Amino acid sequence: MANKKVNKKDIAKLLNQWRQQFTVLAPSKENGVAQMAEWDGKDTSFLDWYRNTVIPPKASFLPPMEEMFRFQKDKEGYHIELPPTNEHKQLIFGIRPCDARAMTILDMTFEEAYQDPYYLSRRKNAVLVGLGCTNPCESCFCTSMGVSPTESTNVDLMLTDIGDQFLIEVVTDKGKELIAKASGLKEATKDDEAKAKETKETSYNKITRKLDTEGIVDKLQASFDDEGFWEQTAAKCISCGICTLLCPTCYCFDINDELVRGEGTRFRSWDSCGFPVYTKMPMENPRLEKWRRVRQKVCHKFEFYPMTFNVIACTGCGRCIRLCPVNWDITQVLESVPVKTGVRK
Amino acid sequence: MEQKLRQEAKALLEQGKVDWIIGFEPGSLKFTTTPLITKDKNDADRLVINPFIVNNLADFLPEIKGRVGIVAKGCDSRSIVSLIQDNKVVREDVVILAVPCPGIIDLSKVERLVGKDRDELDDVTREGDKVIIKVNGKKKEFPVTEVLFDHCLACELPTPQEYDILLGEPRPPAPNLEVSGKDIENLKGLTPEQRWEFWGNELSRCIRCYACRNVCPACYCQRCFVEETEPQWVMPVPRWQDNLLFQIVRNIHVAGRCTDCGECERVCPVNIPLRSLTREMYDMVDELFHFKAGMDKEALPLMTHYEQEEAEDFFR
Amino acid sequence: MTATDISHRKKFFALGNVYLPHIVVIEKIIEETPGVRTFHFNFKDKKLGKEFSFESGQFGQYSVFGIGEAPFCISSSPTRRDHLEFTAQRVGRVTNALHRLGAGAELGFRGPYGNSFPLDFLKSKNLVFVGGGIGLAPLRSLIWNVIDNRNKYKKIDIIYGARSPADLCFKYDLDAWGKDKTVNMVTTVDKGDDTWKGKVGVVPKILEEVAPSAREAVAIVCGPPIMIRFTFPVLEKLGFTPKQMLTTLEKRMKCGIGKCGRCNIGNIYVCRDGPVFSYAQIKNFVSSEY
Amino acid sequence: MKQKTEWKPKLVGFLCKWCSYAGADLAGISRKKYPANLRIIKVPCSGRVDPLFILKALRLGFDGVLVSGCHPGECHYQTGNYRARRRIAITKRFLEYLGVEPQRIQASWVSASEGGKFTKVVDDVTKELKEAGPNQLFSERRGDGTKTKARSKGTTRARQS
Repeated sequence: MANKKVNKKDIAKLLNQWRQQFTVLAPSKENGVAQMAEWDGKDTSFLDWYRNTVIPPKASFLPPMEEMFRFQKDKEGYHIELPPTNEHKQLIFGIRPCDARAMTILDMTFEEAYQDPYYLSRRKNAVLVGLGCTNPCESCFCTSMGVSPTESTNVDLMLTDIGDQFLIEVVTDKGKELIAKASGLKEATKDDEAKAKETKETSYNKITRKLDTEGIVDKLQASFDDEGFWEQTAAKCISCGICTLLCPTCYCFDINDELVRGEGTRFRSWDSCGFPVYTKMPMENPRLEKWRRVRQKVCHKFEFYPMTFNVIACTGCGRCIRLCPVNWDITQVLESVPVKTGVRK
Repeated sequence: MEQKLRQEAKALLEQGKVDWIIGFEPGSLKFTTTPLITKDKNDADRLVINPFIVNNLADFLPEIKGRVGIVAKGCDSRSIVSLIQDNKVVREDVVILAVPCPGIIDLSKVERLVGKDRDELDDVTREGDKVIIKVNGKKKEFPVTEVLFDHCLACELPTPQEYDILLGEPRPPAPNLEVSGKDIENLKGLTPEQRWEFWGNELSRCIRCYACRNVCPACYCQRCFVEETEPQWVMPVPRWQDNLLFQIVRNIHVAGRCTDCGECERVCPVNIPLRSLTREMYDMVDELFHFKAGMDKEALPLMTHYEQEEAEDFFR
Repeated sequence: MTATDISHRKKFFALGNVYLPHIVVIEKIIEETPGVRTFHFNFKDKKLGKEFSFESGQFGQYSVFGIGEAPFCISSSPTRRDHLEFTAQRVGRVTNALHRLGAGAELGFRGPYGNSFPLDFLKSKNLVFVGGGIGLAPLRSLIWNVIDNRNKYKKIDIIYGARSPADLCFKYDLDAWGKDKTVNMVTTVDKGDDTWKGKVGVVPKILEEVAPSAREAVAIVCGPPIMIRFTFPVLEKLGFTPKQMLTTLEKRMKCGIGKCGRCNIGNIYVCRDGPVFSYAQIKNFVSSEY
Repeated sequence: MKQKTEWKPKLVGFLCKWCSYAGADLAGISRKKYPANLRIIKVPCSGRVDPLFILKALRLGFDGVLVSGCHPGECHYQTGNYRARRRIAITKRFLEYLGVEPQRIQASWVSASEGGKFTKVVDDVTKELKEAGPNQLFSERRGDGTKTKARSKGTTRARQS
């Protein structure tokens, strides 16, 4: 399908058309915290201020907390009931390429072996409309992680800024359907395509933070038992959950029950490998020391995930760097991994 | 000041007077610094003092083994004193390198002032009572009070009282409580229902990352009540009721140890105005018990001490 | 390695949702030692009970509704299916709640999860079981399995120990195996009492004394981590190769299916890729955090 | 004739075992009537009461919390009640600042011989709690982040990216 274009001032119109069928989520900034929230039908000011969200879009698929099921006890014993299914379809408008790639990375875990019904049903019903970055942050390093700030790989439709308009690339069949149902779009001209190409190149070059991940798996493997290195790396970490909870590719979760006056609920909620209680068993804790937890965080993304899925679980969105209370910088850490010859053991 | 700090730090390590130096080094983003925790005397040359040394380094003291030379602004020094009072830190094991602090620049305020994100700014410099912000090649000048952290505006102790080495000239305190206390005053103007709703709203954004707790030097418990499972006091899910319960009890638990360093509010990734809780508690403790955390090394900790007659009005 | 292929594993999900538990009923509770109880249970829905199958070494996630879930291996043998069993030590939130329950109480159960002891590999071999304390639970499932198919296996040695005579679990089994002429049963305690007539000494030491031959043998080890770590070197001394040593590991688990993230050792998830591992595998783990 | 049952506040009382708990006992023995809406939790000393207990009781839906210990100077452990006084004082004031009705946090000194005083305390507290009404602090009807716009100060650019 040929590419389309839309006037920036017609974005509200376009979103309202999609709103007939979808719950449209768009960048929103209540209380100063940017996140994907249900679009109000009017406000498109995010087109001016939006760079990326604080809360990653994974929250729409793996929410900070969700009901897994409810349970009740009566004379016959316990009864289990699934929460009312959330069949409504989500359209995420404006997802950045780094975060879209993160969704693809999360899919691997949730589809692998046992399927995760909660995540996958939301994922199946959702469409992602990407919006290319033209003003990336200082902390962004997507290009080092194999993601271009304007790439269309992991979305259904991709928008690229071409001045007063957006060029719309139709990426998937879902995207095709979206376009088919939308009016007011024009065919993109050769000139538009050229402009988009230019935007993409300019944006790409705006990413200045670089990280060399060549051979990172081997490097980390060789340094895994280098306690001194990990202790030094972890020294300033305060073991909070910001970098993990707000990471678009982190998915670890906790499961907890609550029983209130005979009505029970089992919740799933975000959890972090940075917390000491995360691995705590009654008698022992394999990751009691801070450096072990920091090592787990780094290695899970850059060593274990590649070993299992052949892809690094980091997209260079830079949230962990921007939001860290102590400016613990993953790019610096990875660059300081000692180069060791010979494989461990 | 920076040069002196580097020399002193290096000398302390060289002479074996300390095992560790904790200070600040340049961060990886514009206008940031990052804690430097080192045993290596060569690292001393990386130490900096500038208007962006945000962290309260006292937070690291209880977990570090050995003797420590620590860079401390006034507020940090109060946290250190508080830790000494609580027997979490031994006075003889710390060498306090005191920084007379003219206030730290709150980049969020700068962003709001100029309508740009911090990484879009060319430069932010302080010159006396002014701050000069360069954006798109243009210079803008503001009174520095417009960009300092609220807790800095309220600062009662710019220069540490308790120190071993003083870096630079002491600065007298000049708290501006009117400006720094505006948020709390506004809140007090609301009805109780509105206030409760306000806090419920604010805490509904909490993701339970516990950065506020972990960055707090007063929160040094090995195991926090939120992590207890027998009984489970608070559900470990980010739901506003449980978030609020956590935050209320955390505030009560650090009453008398909170020095109003403002770190909890600064680090909150979802902008919960936590200082409007901590500062009110700080003032309340002062009003009821005439106690200010970390001001007097000899004072007994607030909750281990009492007067015969105090705060009795509501007892039946 | 890539993620473990689980396509051959039986999927026994409630409503097709891997996280939903089935309801099971506690039929009987046996006090093994102070603080350790074995729970006999069956599916509330008898039909489901018939459909359910598992293998020795697999585990389940058990819910005390309103309190939470905890993983325990199924400690009964698949060859004895009038009921299922698991054994729990009272150590945390869920196990405290479990110990407050009586017969007739309902639990949630999901599983079976994890891999199992490789019966094909064990066939026609001499088997050396080395257990300590409550670590006998997963071994016990296999031991009964093997005894019920006695002609498929050769010699059986069982070396089991606990801190004191009072801490010995499954005394009824120990008795039965002691009487079984086809089994060499050795029981030991770290510290005996007036009535104790068995061996005294920690398990690795007694293992060295008993000195089972490594020829065509496999050792299956389970106990507290400290015992496991000291047992492997003894076995190596006796001539066992890392491939001839099996164990089952324990970690904190929430999901049981390799998603929630906490039970990993390197890129291995104990819940999904284990819990049964050979020492050869463990030695190859990128992490020494086992 | 049908009568609408009057709403009775649920009150939890943390009573020191050396004094107030015995006082409550005495009130019971001497058949003094006090409202049956009080759930008593015996504590070794009023100083044992962590403000967390108070908050947890409110979270669970109790309409009020009463902490009762020995008169100043009479603590079995010398200073427990003084420490309790500091804690409860800041808890009460702090919660008031947050918008909690002040009636919900109550404290008293009741000795083992003051059965009558105990009855009166419970009566008075109950009356005050009736004024305050049912505790809906943690119910979804209030403070639901999705329904109302907050007046937060973090308005414009902070943390947008």
